[in-house]
Amino acid sequence: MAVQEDTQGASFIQGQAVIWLIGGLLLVAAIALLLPDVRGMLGNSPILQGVLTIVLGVGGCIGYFWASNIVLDKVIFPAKGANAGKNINRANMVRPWLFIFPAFAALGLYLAYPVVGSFIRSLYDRSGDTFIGFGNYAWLMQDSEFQQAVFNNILWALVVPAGSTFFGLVAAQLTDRLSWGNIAKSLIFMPMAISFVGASLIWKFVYANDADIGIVNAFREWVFGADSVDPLQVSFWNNFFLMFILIWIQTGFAMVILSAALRGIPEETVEAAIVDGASPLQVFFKIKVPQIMGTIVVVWTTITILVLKVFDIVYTMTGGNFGTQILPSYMFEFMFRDDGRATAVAFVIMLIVTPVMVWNIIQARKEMR
Amino acid sequence: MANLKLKDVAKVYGGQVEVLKDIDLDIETGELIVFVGPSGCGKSTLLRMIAGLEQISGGTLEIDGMVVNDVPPSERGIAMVFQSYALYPHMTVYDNMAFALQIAKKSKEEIDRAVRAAADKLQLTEYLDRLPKALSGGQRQRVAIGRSIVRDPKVYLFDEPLSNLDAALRVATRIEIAQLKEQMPDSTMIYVTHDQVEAMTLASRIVVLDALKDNGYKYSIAQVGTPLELYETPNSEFVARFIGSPAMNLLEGEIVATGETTTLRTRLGAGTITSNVPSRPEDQGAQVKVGIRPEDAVATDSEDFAFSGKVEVEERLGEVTLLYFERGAGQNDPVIAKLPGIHPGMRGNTVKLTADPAKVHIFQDGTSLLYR
Amino acid sequence: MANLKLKDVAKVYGGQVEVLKDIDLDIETGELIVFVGPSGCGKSTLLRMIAGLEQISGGTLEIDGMVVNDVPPSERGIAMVFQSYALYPHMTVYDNMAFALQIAKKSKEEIDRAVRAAADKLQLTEYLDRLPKALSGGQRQRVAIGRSIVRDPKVYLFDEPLSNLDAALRVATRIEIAQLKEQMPDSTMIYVTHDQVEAMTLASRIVVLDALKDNGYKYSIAQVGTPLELYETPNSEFVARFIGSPAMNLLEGEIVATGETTTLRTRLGAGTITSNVPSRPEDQGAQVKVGIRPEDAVATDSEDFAFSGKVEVEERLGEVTLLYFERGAGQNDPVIAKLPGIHPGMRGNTVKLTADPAKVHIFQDGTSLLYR
Amino acid sequence: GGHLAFAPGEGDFNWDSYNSFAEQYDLSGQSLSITGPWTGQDKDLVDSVIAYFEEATGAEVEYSGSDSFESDFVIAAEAGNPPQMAVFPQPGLMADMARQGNLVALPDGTGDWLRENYAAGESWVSLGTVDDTMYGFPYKIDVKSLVWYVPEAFEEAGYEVPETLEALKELTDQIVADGGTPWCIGLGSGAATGWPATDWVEDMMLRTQPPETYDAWVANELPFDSPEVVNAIEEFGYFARNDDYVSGGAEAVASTDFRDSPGGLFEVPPQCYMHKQATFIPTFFPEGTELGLDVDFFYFPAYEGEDLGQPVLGAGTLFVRTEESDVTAAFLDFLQTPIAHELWMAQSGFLTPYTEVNPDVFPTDTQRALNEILTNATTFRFDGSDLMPGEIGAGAFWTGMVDYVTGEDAEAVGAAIQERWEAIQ
Amino acid sequence: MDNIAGRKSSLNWAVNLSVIFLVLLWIIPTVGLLVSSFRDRDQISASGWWLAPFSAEQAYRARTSTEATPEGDIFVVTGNVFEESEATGTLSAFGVRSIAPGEFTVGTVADLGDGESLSIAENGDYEFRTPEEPGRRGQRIYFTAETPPEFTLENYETVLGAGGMAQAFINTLTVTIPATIIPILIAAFAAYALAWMQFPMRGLLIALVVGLLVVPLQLALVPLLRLHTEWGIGRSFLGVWMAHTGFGLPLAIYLLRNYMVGLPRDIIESAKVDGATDFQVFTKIVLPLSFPALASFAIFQFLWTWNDLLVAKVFLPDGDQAMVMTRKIADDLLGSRGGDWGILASAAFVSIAVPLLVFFTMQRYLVRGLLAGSVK
Ligand SMILES: Nc1ncnc2c1ncn2[C@@H]1O[C@H](COP(=O)(O)OP(=O)(O)OP(=O)(O)O)[C@@H](O)[C@H]1O
Ligand SMILES: Nc1ncnc2c1ncn2[C@@H]1O[C@H](COP(=O)(O)OP(=O)(O)OP(=O)(O)O)[C@@H](O)[C@H]1O
Ligand SMILES: [Mg+2]
Ligand SMILES: [Mg+2]
Repeated sequence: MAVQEDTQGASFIQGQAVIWLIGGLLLVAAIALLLPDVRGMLGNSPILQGVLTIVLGVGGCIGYFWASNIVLDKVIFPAKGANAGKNINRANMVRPWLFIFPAFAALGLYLAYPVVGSFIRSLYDRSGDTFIGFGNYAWLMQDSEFQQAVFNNILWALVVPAGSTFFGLVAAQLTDRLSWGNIAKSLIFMPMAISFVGASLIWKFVYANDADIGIVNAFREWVFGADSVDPLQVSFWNNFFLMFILIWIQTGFAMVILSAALRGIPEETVEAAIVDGASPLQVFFKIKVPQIMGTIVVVWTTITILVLKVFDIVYTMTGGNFGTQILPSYMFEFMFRDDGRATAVAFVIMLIVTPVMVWNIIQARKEMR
Repeated sequence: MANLKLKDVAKVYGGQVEVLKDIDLDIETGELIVFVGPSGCGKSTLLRMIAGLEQISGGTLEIDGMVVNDVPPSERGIAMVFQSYALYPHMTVYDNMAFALQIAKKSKEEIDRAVRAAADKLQLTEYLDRLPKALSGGQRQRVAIGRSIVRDPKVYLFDEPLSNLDAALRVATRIEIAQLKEQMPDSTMIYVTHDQVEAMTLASRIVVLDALKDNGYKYSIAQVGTPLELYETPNSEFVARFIGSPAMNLLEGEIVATGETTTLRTRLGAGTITSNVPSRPEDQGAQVKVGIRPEDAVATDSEDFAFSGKVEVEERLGEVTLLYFERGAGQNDPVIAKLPGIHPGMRGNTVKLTADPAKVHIFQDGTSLLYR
Repeated sequence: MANLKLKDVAKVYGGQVEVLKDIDLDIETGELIVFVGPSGCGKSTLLRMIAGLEQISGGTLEIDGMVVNDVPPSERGIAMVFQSYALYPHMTVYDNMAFALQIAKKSKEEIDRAVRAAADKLQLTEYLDRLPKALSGGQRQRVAIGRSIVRDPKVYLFDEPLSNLDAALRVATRIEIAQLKEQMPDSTMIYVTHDQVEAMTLASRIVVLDALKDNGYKYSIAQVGTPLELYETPNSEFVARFIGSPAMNLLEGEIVATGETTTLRTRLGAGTITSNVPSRPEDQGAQVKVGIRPEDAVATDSEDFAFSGKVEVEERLGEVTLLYFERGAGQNDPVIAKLPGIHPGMRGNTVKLTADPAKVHIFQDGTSLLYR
Repeated sequence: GGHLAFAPGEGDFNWDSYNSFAEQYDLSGQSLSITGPWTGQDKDLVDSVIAYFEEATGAEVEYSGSDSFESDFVIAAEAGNPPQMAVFPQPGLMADMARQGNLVALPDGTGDWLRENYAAGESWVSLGTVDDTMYGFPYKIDVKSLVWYVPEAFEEAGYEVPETLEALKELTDQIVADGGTPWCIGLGSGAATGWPATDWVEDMMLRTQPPETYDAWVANELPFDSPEVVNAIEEFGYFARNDDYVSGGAEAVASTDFRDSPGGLFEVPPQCYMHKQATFIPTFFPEGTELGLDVDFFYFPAYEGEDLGQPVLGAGTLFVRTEESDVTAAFLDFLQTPIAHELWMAQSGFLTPYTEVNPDVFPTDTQRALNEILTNATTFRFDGSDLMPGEIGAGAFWTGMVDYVTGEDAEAVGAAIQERWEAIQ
Repeated sequence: MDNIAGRKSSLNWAVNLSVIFLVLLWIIPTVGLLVSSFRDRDQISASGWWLAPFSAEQAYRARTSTEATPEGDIFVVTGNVFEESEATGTLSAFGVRSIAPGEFTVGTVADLGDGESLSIAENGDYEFRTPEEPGRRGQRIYFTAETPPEFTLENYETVLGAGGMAQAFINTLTVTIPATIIPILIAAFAAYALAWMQFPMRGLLIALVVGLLVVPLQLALVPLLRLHTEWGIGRSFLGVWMAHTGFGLPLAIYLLRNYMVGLPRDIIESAKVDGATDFQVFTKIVLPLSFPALASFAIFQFLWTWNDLLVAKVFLPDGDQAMVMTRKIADDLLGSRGGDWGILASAAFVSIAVPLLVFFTMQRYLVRGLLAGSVK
């Protein structure tokens, strides 16, 4: 199977990529032209404006790296003259900072700064004038809806990454050797392309409390002759029905990454296990899965983090009713009304992820050793 | 503890690429068979077919009298040691060795006993708790072997098990394998290697694979025999050059006298050289290749020599000295002589070579006169 | 085109792990120096320090009289061939070779000329458009070498360049490197290898690294010399056993007569054996090790032998036969004799060995009597 | 500016008011940005009204609508660049914004103008007033106390439009007895699920308690778990929590989308006979449904026994401004011309308490009748949940109602909401 | 591996079947939506989408026309029910009461009392006889008909035809393309530095990146918008790019660094010996070799920004000039047509078309295998 992929040369791949990119842009332009009111607008040419802004944005970014390097090497520490060697060394000491500067500037500004600001805000009351210490947190602790949201959220953080990773792994493994595997993969990946709002819509259909609209109820009626129920009101289990939506979306992500990892497993180890008498299931769970554990961690982490940030599904499907509240959507109840409490909830969310982070940092440390 | 019978075995990849054809081979219980052959000739493929990792496209494979073409690998009672070791990177040495037994649902004690016995035999006891990445190459190799031993299989398959080791380790591990074989006189082993020395020292019989004459891409068995048979009486130029390092020198020549022994004149020599290979009267005047192994070549001062040339490169290995001669315009492979001891300053000298009649081989159209 | 001077060079990893110490070495323009030593002794580290990929922790490194400790790799005028080839997988062979020149902003024509010349020299012309993964191991190796040639560097560094090749290719490539060196008599080369034969055949001088006596984890230079110097007159047990394969046999013995030549009696022998190594009167009765290379051991019928034992294992390689003797209770490494020719059926026989006085080495406390 | 929907000077419109307004202002070159909750068809309609303002003054107006207008406005305000004017559907949020200093008071005298020209003017003034300052100008009103039905379905079954709440309950039982389902109730609305129930409860409050009690409730002077409120909730529960009374059973109430809910009226055979919802709901009727012909409404009646008159519950939108400028003042002035109301009235879905407008411009009798409900109201009360603080009116109240219809006790629900309310004070 | 002897074909079957099952499970919801997007609102609520391809018996209502021809004392109204309603297909029964739409069989004459009678022929022609002249409202007729499957493009026309959709499309691209490329570019440099360059505090910075992965976006919106306003960027494309860059960076750095660390050290050192500076090593060696990882992340970031609503809402100005598709659909289309599932469905499909296109074209780069050949 490696043979197939290797037949393409790398430069060929890159050439292809460029062709695809140009082709894609042309296609997009063509689609745009087909839309009726584009032609009219070509007069003040928003496409041209769009292209211009894109070129400026991306170009500016490339320009920074390119120019700053030139300045560093040619102007500040020129590799010429008496202390060329020293200059080169100095330039090399500065360069890492040059490389990470934009990233960390952006991280600091867009993430670290709001985090600090928000934390301070969470210590103030509703109006933002009175310092109340951990009052908001204390209030949250006794709020029963908050307690439920925390419980549900922990459930989400456990079930969704596990489910997505599991299905992703199974899909990656099973489709790997199928002649139509790529098609299957594409179909399983498709939900990734659907926005959360679109996905909620799709699932509203599936779960509709009407055997004439919702396939779940139609199925129940057809098989068991049961009356239609509202899956989203089945207490406790409705959480899982909502989680399944996110699993359905994220499986594609897990599958794509894990499939690449599975291909990286040396085939001999698998063959050795077969000769050792392992069944396909044993080969999968005892040989393959442990070997891609690192990738599984990455996938798991990414999805966990996503889960803790996503509120759209609960928000649009149940609005947090029927005992399905989770922290991000709970936070929305306060957002713009009582920012003190909203930010406090946000910090509770971050707290929940902390174990995952710590685990990751430990993992990264191990790797570096 | 098993004998293998390959009958007309063939392998076709993807319905088109024929790789192996007409493989007929009987392997007796307790033998250690070595497969050698040029890279890409299908040695691994053959091994993998025996293991069941590759479907057999034609012919039958019998183990202990039972046709096993369609028996899955796990039920063939074989163990395989891969070129890349194929250790399970996430398991300790102990678990690597125990894996097959755990799969077979053996009892804890039984597993422990088998693993510790094997570890003992291979001096791995103190590494049992380590992961493979914390082992040196040689240790990994031994774990791979240990993994096969614990299962006590009927047949062992080794696919170039030593090719990733450095020279010193290779020698040591080779000897270990030889001793292992000796401790288990009833087990059948099949061993693939590129390495001359391994083949010669380990094999009870060597199987040489070569391209079929009619088609350069299909391979079959060229010769089967004990190492010394192959060394002393190769049946073809191919086998002759393949066994022995550096390869046998082949000099173009002509038969000038036939009979119990044969007298030859080479193109690059003066005078004649005699071979103990008998020939028929009708061979008189036939164009043949005269084969002399580098180590059989002796420098001579007499005017009766089979080859004479200027030493182009001289490699002094201490114990022996290799002399490389240019063969003449347009011909690439040098003639090589291996002289015992140290001979400094030979470079640029013209040396004349001849050989003992017992050690002169004759090939006509690629086939040895002995075997026609 | 450069000479290198290492003065008191040391390497400490992470402020704690001392790896190398007191490395003093002068390398002349045009030399081909080979570093050998046990695995993990710091050969690669030394090479990487010369390349500038690793900071030098102590001492100075001069290239052409200039201290380059703080000069980055790109400015040192060196080229390096990595053990793993380290070809750029996304570039064609041509681009791989042209890369350094493009970085150096050479003109298109100049680059083309240099690349084609190198490709020609290495017979790579027809592969110039391929990607590395479409090449065989030997070809990749040649590309890696070609990549260094085009830059016409002052110093070439090779880190075990052949260790990933199979035996046949290794021989061929080794000879190519030797020829390459000959074509470029002015270039300085430093070569790291594990392989005896490579070291012996390629080196103008060999540098043997060994653990310092006081500390098993710090390494330094044990001996420097031409291959034959090291083979014939090793300064220590370590070098003696390290150079030559199989390793030299060391037999425990006692000096029984001193003078221009020395007479010894071994523990496992009967009678005496003479060595051409001179000794002082005060050596009389000293406990020493008597060193005899396997290839120097000769079977004898006389009662005057240095060693006698039962043949445990017999390896017939065709050209030579290796005999392994057990040394006696509790001692692991066998005594080995390498006899020319084929000697079937020796196994189980008791054989007596002795050696030519010119080839008998004497070591006291690990050091050769010649060098004290 | 778009094209003008009605040529000036034609029809029954008060063109004079337009002309005098046009003479008064010349704002060419100025621009005005407005955001509001109206999207889609409503956006087209408001644009058509704005077009006349642009035509009259020469100013450029950009209206942008959003379904999540509230959070958009808050974000824009927090970030310091809010639109010049905005349309608030919820007085509660407007009050929050005003207290945070994001809004600018309306010109002096606006209150007096409202008292004079709007029916039940005082209640409109108090609606737009926060802490004695007037910020919101009411424009475009919805009436909520309506029950929609299919006249032919009533005819075929022989039902009469009930005049009293007692009669309505009788009719409900009658329908059940005939084997039909009387009501379609749907509370589903994504994140806002539950709000339609608040309208029910408010209507029930007005039908069981005097308006003063209603006001006290809205101001939380009467706690949410007081017997009065609990009773109103249970009055709603009388309809919604009875499996026989609602299409799909009580369970379906919480999950059926309020937009899908009226669909049951039009099925064959009908899934329900009545649907209580505000004036905007015809947008969600099946295509081609003709008001007055295929579907009609009646006033959600009051208890005969309670003697509380004909209370009407309504909602509406308030124009606010975030800067004091000529152009915003001019626009507010424009909203005080009859023409600004008539233009929208003449199209669809617009009710106004403005007494100066000419009701003849309504395209259908139905709409005229609707407007009459508004003008005839003896008691008019604004939607209570919109007046409560956001956490309650657009949060706890909603979810509390969902909890109630899915089985929780009215008292417990009331207590939970009250607790929440106390927590934010 | 594919040729293991004795592998049971039943296993193959099992694999095929389970993949089919999985795929079905995964696409059924989407298929449902797709089918629904071709149906109109009434059809959607009338029958399940899985019944769409079949003809269905359905009840309809029609109203007789109000034009009557007097015939003696009675008035006769004729017409065709199919013309008076949206029904098609073949008539099976009719009635005059909503609760019993199939009361009478076709061809019979239904006596409605009060001297009124109604008959309907198979082809839908009806004859209504009444003693009174009909008023504005005609007589209701209910009937059941076997309706053939029917699909419509109307929903798509509505969505695509909505004013400003084309502009929204271009705006979305203007947002997504730089919002995909810029963070990848910046992250790639940082990831390289964190993976392969030596400098103090490197470990700390890596930990920081992992830590920042979890910051909830919502937290950052308002403070950042305020910041943008202070800087004079306000709400603009530049602002939205910067925001997406900031929010996308932690994951980008995390994934890319993880990949780059795995590149063979020898190759990078070899380039250094060849004279390349860090910048050159990065652009000429590391970047091309990281192509699979870059492509994967590009796809994900593209999908996220394409489907993003929140960031666009906060950081782009209101109004059509900068309206992106998600916002157009969510606020403009759905707001006013919340209950119209057909429109919602087609809107969803319109918005996933481009991401799918991107995925299918980029999919082939998601596999590893570029490194083969660099090492033995
Ligand atoms: N899946 C395959 N499809 C087509 N041809 C294949 C396949 N696998 C192997 N081959 C071909 O079969 C031939 C034999 O391969 P095999 O690996 O058995 O050679 P080998 O003798 O083990 O070589 P080496 O000594 O290099 O290991 C090769 O020419 C190879 O190209
Ligand atoms: N980054 C490092 N930190 C600490 N110790 C190191 C590091 N890199 C190498 N070493 C140690 O330095 C010693 C020398 O390593 P080096 O790779 O130079 O050995 P070598 O002689 O090339 O071995 P080999 O023959 O196996 O290639 C080893 O013991 C190794 O463990
Ligand atoms: Mg092989
Ligand atoms: Mg090394």
